[in-house]
Amino acid sequence: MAKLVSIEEAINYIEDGMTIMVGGFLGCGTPHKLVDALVEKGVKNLTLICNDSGFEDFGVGKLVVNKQIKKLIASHIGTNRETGNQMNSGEMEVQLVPQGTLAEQVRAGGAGLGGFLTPTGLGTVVEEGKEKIEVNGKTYLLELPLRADVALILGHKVDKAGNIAYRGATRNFNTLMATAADRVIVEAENLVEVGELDPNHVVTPGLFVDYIVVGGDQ
Amino acid sequence: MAKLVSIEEAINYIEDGMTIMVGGFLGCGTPHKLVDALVEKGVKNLTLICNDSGFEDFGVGKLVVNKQIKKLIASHIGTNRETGNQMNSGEMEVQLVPQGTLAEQVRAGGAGLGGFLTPTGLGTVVEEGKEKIEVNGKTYLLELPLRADVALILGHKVDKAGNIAYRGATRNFNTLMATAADRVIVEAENLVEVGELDPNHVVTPGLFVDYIVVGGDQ
Amino acid sequence: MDRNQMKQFIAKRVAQELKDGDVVNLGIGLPTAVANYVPEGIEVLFQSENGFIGLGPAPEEGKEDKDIVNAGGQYVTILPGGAFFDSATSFGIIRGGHVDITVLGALQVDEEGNLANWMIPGKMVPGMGGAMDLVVGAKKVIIAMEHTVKGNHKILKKCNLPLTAVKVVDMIITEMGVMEVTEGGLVLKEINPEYTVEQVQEATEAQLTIPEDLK
Amino acid sequence: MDRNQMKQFIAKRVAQELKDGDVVNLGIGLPTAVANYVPEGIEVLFQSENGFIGLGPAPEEGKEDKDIVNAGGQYVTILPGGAFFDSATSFGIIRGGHVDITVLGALQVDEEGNLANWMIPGKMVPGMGGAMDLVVGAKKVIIAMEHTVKGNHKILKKCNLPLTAVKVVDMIITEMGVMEVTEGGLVLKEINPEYTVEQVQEATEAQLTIPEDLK
Repeated sequence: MAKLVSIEEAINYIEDGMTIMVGGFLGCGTPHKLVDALVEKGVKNLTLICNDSGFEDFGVGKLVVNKQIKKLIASHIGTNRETGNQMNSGEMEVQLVPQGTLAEQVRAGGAGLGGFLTPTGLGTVVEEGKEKIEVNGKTYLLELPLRADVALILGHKVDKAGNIAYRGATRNFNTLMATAADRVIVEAENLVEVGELDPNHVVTPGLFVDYIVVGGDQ
Repeated sequence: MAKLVSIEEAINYIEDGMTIMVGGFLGCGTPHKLVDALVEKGVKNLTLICNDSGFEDFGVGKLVVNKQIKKLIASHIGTNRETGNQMNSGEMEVQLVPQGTLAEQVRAGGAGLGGFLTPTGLGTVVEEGKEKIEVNGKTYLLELPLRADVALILGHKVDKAGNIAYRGATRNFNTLMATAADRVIVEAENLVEVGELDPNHVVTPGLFVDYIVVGGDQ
Repeated sequence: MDRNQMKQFIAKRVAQELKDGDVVNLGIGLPTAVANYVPEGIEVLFQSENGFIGLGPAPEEGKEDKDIVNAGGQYVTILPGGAFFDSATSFGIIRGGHVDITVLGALQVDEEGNLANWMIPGKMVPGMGGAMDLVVGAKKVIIAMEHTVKGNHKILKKCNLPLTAVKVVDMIITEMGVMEVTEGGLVLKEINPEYTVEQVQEATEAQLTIPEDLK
Repeated sequence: MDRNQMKQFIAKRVAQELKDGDVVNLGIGLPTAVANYVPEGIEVLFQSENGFIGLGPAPEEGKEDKDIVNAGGQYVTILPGGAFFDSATSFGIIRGGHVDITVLGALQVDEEGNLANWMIPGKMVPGMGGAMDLVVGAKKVIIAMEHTVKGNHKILKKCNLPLTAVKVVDMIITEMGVMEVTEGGLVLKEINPEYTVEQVQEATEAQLTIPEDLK
């Protein structure tokens, strides 16, 4: 059951060495206040699962610049030069994943699936080390689920039971990550009372959410 | 691009021997007017993919009673005695599938996945003939995607571009089947103009829909 | 106790297992009655696998909504704070371990925690519906049922009907008592004082372990 | 033609491939310009893989909305009739064959339709983003690019950079012409009259088939 806490308390659930997921796509839909608090707290050796590594001064890119990430699992790192630098120097391990596969891996992690078969990445470096399975004469890669210790997500309207309605293109990985972590922390742009959200418009049911922090406008 | 047609024209896309999907859960969310028109048209030897076989006089059960179904793929048939009769007499082949697996099979069919690994059904008759795959020391069944020639679904508010907003518990298999058939026909309880639906509240984007029929209240 | 009293007795005892904040899925029949006995001060969220969370009681007569039914097709309501979703999301919730407790009936259950509750060959084949996913996915699986059927054992050494799932049952609650499935077999944790241990064992094919702290 | 004119020329020609009702995904860079040349009377739906359909033009200055950006992170708009969705749905649309045409740039493309457009080892590794899914899932894959890069071939017998996908390209459109990938290799379907067949072949490592009806 979702609980309203301060940003400081929420961030305290993240410890050195943990695996975290952070929602957002090039910073759009990223819980920026939680990211800022995490930068301030300075925990290290994190494994970060995110669509991309943001920009050096915007989004999860700040965590990279602050050298808090030991391993990054993402689909795109081209907008943050520091990611490339740390990858090339060996400071940070980077695992690049096709975006659709990454989304599906997180979904599988939250939905109790042991994996899925995708045609994406066949015949490329993405297939290295992966099982190939033939179904009806077509070959697929077996991709495995992803989970995290903590997921940080952003909601546009969040009620006190943790139900989330998103706005615009901010859903991206937020809805998926909300299902796939042991602890889910949502940054609420707007906190509303239980009953204010139409149950037909809730996208992430509150049952997935552990902690709500009030983010306000960004 | 979605096209507004009459129920008669829509139903004409369904021919003897086709595989069809019909949304709904015990008739809730079932496109009843399309089902009635299909009963009237009387096409035979259909393979029907549906959560359940409804009731003898409500929902897809009418198609069973009218002996239009050669093969049924469903999770539950207990509410329609005629289904059991035709299954026992050998008139109709029935393939029973765990509900979560069925939902995921339809989703996989629509999402271009070659299959998925689920723990559901392990050690039961459900595993017969299926590949078992071990991932991180846990065994899963490999389940394959499902697709259909035509999907019949119900939408509460449908705009003329085919965008669909659902109401209440009617989403069930409708949202999934909308993605997994060569032709998708939506019965609109309420037809609205393009722009009337908030893009944040559309659940099935119109790109999935081929034909819209006006259903009105049921 | 007549059969109806028995069912209410069982449902009431099952309700004691609920903890504040639990996400709970109740099967059709006896398990549905558990909702009537949620202990005071405890708030739980009932999930309806056909597509929502926040399942509320049956509506007043005349206020039925055709779009809001439970997995048994009966008119119900949704409580404030509830949410609707599709079947893939619903079973993502179930299979993904987001349901804390599921309560289901059984045809047979055995000392290994195997469960048979979806068909009797040649007789009754309603289908498994969501049961196979529920028992595999829920964190805790409680079987709520009458201890025997027409004098025949239902709690066996080994199920002989087609299984719903293997080694999934955590607890069995009947009118006779509460049994836990452990590595070492079934442990009788609580007994209804109307019965003796001997009577319970006699009504049970599987060997029951009787702990010292039997309540 | 200067490089900017060249890009507009290519984008304009790509736009001729669009059919009424198509769902289209445009890559970042040159492909984005295709949206400016949709032929009159043709209505297409642009998909933005970060989470919506109905991608519209850039907003007026001062009307930017932080929640509505394209896959390149630039402010855009959503048209009436559009819809937002999450990344799993977005790539369900892409992988599931619901996108009719995707237009992407390339580092290299070869006569088998293999594509390399996501990394240069030891130099540039932006990541594949959504490209691998797009080229595998879209019904038609069009590569829109300048024919050569600094005088070097990009249309090869065999790609030597890490591949994005195998045998996925259907058509290559450059400032020199339009090539189709067939079982028998590359066919030059159209040529820009500013060039001769010999010039195009010289700028192409792969052998071009020249059909009788070359336009």
